[in-house]
Amino acid sequence: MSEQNFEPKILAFLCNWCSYAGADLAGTSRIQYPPNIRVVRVPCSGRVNPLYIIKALKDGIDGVLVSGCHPGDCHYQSGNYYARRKFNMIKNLLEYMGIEKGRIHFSWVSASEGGKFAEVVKQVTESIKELGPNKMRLFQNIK
Amino acid sequence: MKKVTKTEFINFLKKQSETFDIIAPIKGDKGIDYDIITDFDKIIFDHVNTDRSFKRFLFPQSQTLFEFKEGVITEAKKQNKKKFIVGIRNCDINSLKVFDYNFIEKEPVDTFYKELRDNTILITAACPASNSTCFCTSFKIDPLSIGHGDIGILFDKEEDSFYIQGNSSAGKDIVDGLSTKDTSDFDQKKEKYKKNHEKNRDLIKDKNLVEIFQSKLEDEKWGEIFKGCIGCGVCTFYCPTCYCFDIEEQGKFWNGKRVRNWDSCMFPIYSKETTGHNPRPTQKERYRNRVLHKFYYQLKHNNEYGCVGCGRCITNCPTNIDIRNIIKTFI
Amino acid sequence: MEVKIKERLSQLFDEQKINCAIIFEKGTMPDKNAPNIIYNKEGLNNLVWNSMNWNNLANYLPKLLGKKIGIVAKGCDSRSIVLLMQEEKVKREDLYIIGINCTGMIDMKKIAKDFGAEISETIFEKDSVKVKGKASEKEYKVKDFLLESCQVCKYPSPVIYDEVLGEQVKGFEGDNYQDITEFEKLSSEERREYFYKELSGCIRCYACRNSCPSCYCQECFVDSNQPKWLEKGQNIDDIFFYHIVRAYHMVGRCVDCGSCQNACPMDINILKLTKKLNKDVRELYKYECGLDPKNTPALSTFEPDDYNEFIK
Amino acid sequence: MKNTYIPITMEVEKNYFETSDRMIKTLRLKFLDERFDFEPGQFCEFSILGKGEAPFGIASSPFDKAGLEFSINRAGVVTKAIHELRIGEKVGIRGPLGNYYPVKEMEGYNVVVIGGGFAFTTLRSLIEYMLNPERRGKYKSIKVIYGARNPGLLLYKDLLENWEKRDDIGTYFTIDTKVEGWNKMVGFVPTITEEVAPSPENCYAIVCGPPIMIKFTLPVLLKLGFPKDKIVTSLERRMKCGIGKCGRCNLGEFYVCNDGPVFNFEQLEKLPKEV
Repeated sequence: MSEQNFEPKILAFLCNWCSYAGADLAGTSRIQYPPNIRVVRVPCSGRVNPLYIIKALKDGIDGVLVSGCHPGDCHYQSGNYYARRKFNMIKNLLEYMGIEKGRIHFSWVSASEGGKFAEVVKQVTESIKELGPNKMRLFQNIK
Repeated sequence: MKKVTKTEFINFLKKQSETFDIIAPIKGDKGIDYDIITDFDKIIFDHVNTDRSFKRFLFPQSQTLFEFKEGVITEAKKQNKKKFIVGIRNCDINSLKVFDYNFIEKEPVDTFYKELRDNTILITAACPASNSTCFCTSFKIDPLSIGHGDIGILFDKEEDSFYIQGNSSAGKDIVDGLSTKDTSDFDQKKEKYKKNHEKNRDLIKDKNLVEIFQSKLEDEKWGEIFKGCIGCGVCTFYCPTCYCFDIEEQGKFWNGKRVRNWDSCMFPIYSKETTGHNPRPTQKERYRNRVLHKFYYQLKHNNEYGCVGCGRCITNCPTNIDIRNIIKTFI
Repeated sequence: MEVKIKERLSQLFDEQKINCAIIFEKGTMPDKNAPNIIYNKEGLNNLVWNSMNWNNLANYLPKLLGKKIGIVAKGCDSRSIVLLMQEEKVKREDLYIIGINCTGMIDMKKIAKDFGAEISETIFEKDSVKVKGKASEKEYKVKDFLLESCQVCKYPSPVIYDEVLGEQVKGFEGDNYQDITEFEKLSSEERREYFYKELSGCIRCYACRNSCPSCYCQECFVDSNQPKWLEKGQNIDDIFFYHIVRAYHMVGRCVDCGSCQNACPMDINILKLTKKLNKDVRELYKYECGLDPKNTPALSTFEPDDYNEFIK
Repeated sequence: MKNTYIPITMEVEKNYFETSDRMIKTLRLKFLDERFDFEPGQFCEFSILGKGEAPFGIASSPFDKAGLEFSINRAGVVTKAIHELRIGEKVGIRGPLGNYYPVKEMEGYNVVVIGGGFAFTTLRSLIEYMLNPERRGKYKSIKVIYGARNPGLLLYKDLLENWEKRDDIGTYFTIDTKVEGWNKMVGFVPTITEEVAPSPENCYAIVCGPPIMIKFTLPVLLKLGFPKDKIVTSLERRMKCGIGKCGRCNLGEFYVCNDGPVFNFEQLEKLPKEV
């Protein structure tokens, strides 16, 4: 596959209460966004174990997006606050170890923000397209 | 037997590198270890022993057993470049008795090991000195012997020369082409190096370990000797005679391969069954199993010790568990 | 110091305040001491205290749950005890902590390299060690050959103890994560290259995991097969996966004792990972683990105004 | 030379739930190109590509030459995949592995077979083998004591009924607690063994079941006067290679996969307590 028409596979963990509904809204409002994402619905962004993200990257996904409710809006009061700390750490660690910056993304999208969801997906897809295929899977070949 | 200068020997190795991958000890960041040689002047001959044993070249840490695609099984691709391992100490070469028994003599034959074994020329080198952790003489191993492996060598640093002797027919063929100097001083040289080896390292002293351990299977000392063992796999991964492996599937769904990887009896998961039941639930049982496997089970069935006295587990253990003390405890 | 520790522990055994003790014994090699768990006074005979006691003794506490334990604790051990108390793996009332003001542990691998020959004997004096080989002899200042983690140790004195032995030691006052800051300045490729080189030496013996007091899970994620997170071989992906997740599990739980790195037989610089996370936790969440049992670990709490910039 | 780790391919011919709790499925596999003979008590490595391998005792009679039967409890990754197999799908089998019940030594002896729960699989193979017209004459009386927690958990119910009707085999089927509609014995296997009290004279006892059952049955048999070398059992271990190479299944000096799985209690006594 040439660099130009590289279509990344992106795994999206969407919180059931906000982002998933947001994605739904984007769909029902017929807002166009890139078809590169594969959605996994989770009860809360706090449910996303950073292990999932690394496992996905290791198994060859090109990018990961985790999206949850805005701070303060969590259905379970504080799940997304905890999640924020976890994601910050794993993101820092991965970048530190030399995995490119644009591989993992996080966003807050509420149930009413269909437009924002489409915008986020667009941005994420573009940034991953720029990076090209996931190199973590190809670690063996960098030398 | 033949005697050649170092330059001649290096040239000899260079010639062999046309048909073989030459594996020899070189100095790395960490210490002296085997590696595939590209720069022949860097090979070290006068060290005592390498950090790791050469077992990983005959029994790789990961080995593909077969591959499958859409449910169709195909044999794994093999790299069949022959190997030529130089500078194996007598302790390590004796570990092959354990491997050969387990993988070749005992039915069915393990083809992966056999193939690598058949395609490897082993050069044993007499050991110029001993470390404080060495105890190979306990197992009737002569550190200065050049009679094991395909070819045996003795490196004399003073004269920068090698005494070289073919043992197997393949080894003899290889050695045949070399020119030689007078080798009559070999015994004298050997005697000289003998002085570097400390005596009284014999821990076993002709005792019958099978009988001893048979009566001490449930001895209460087992509860003490493993001390601060943290259950890592260092001793087993460094051990030249440990051959346990784990088989697992790699890949996704119907496409992938079945691979065997080194495993360690020190890990809790080693014998844990699906039901959650573990026959060796604590480090005590696991450690006992390791010790008995080396000094009782193998001795009984194969009449060979499962330990060669290289001392690697002692040097590398993060909590300083000393297998010598354990033998002493029970003898 | 040794005499005092022995005296105190034997008293405690007599008074039946403890029924086991975690101590260091004189090792069988000149460059090693052996951590051990003893159950009676006789076990104290081999007790030793010098600058080779790098193992983190708190590692054994979760396995001894329910017993009355006497433990000899350096600064880092005591921090691990605090951490284990926070995570309810050990109860304060079960412990009798003999704190030691630690003057730092010595890196015997480094000394061995410098010494060149095989070490046959080590003799410890107040702040130096005399290393004897077969033919030579050399004296080293402990200060100059400290372990990486001890060089920048901020808390050499125990933070929690029933009694403390030795003179008060001043902790390191500079920035203990200076090397990480430097490392971060490298480009992404350089860093990846570095870790690739370091980690490709990993033989997956899991000594780093098992020597860490914070790693006490019943079943580690590497051992789990339902779900199966990673494969067991020598594939560099899996090695990376293991080290990333191991380090990640240490977020806000690592006390910088360095026992992972010291236990590593392949000399992999594992502290480069955990220290980075410790640095981030300190910078972002103003938290250092293992100082006060009343604190909540960094990932078990939050502030509404935590760093949010990275989220769209 | 042949790569011993490659399984032969077999086809699933039949599969059905064996017990009422739907945890145990019996699979019948058909030999395709390659085939092998086996003895009662041997096991196979059942392999699902992409999931892994696991060892199971062969439950069908050695005289049933067309295929193999296994009864498999759903527990881990491989067994889950096995339960999901459909008829016609291909699976890998490596076998036959291990030793077998001492069928030759038992000739001319009485045999009492004591089984519990789903450990009855290889016992079924053994009983069918002994009941085969070719073999039946070689053994004296055969008694079967078989128990489960409730009637639904008994394996091979049709077969059990058949055996009851025969007069060359004594059957004692039991469940742990009384259930309506059950007109056979009630009680734990050790108790029933004591009641049945098979004579130790010239007799082999084959015991196979959960560890707890073996633990309590053994003293009963010893009390009845069975010599230890005539009490035979089949063991289980975590296994990987199944051919005595990978090391993990050792029980003391024996590899359960190669030297076992069938042992007598005289052998087991001399090993470290690691069952």
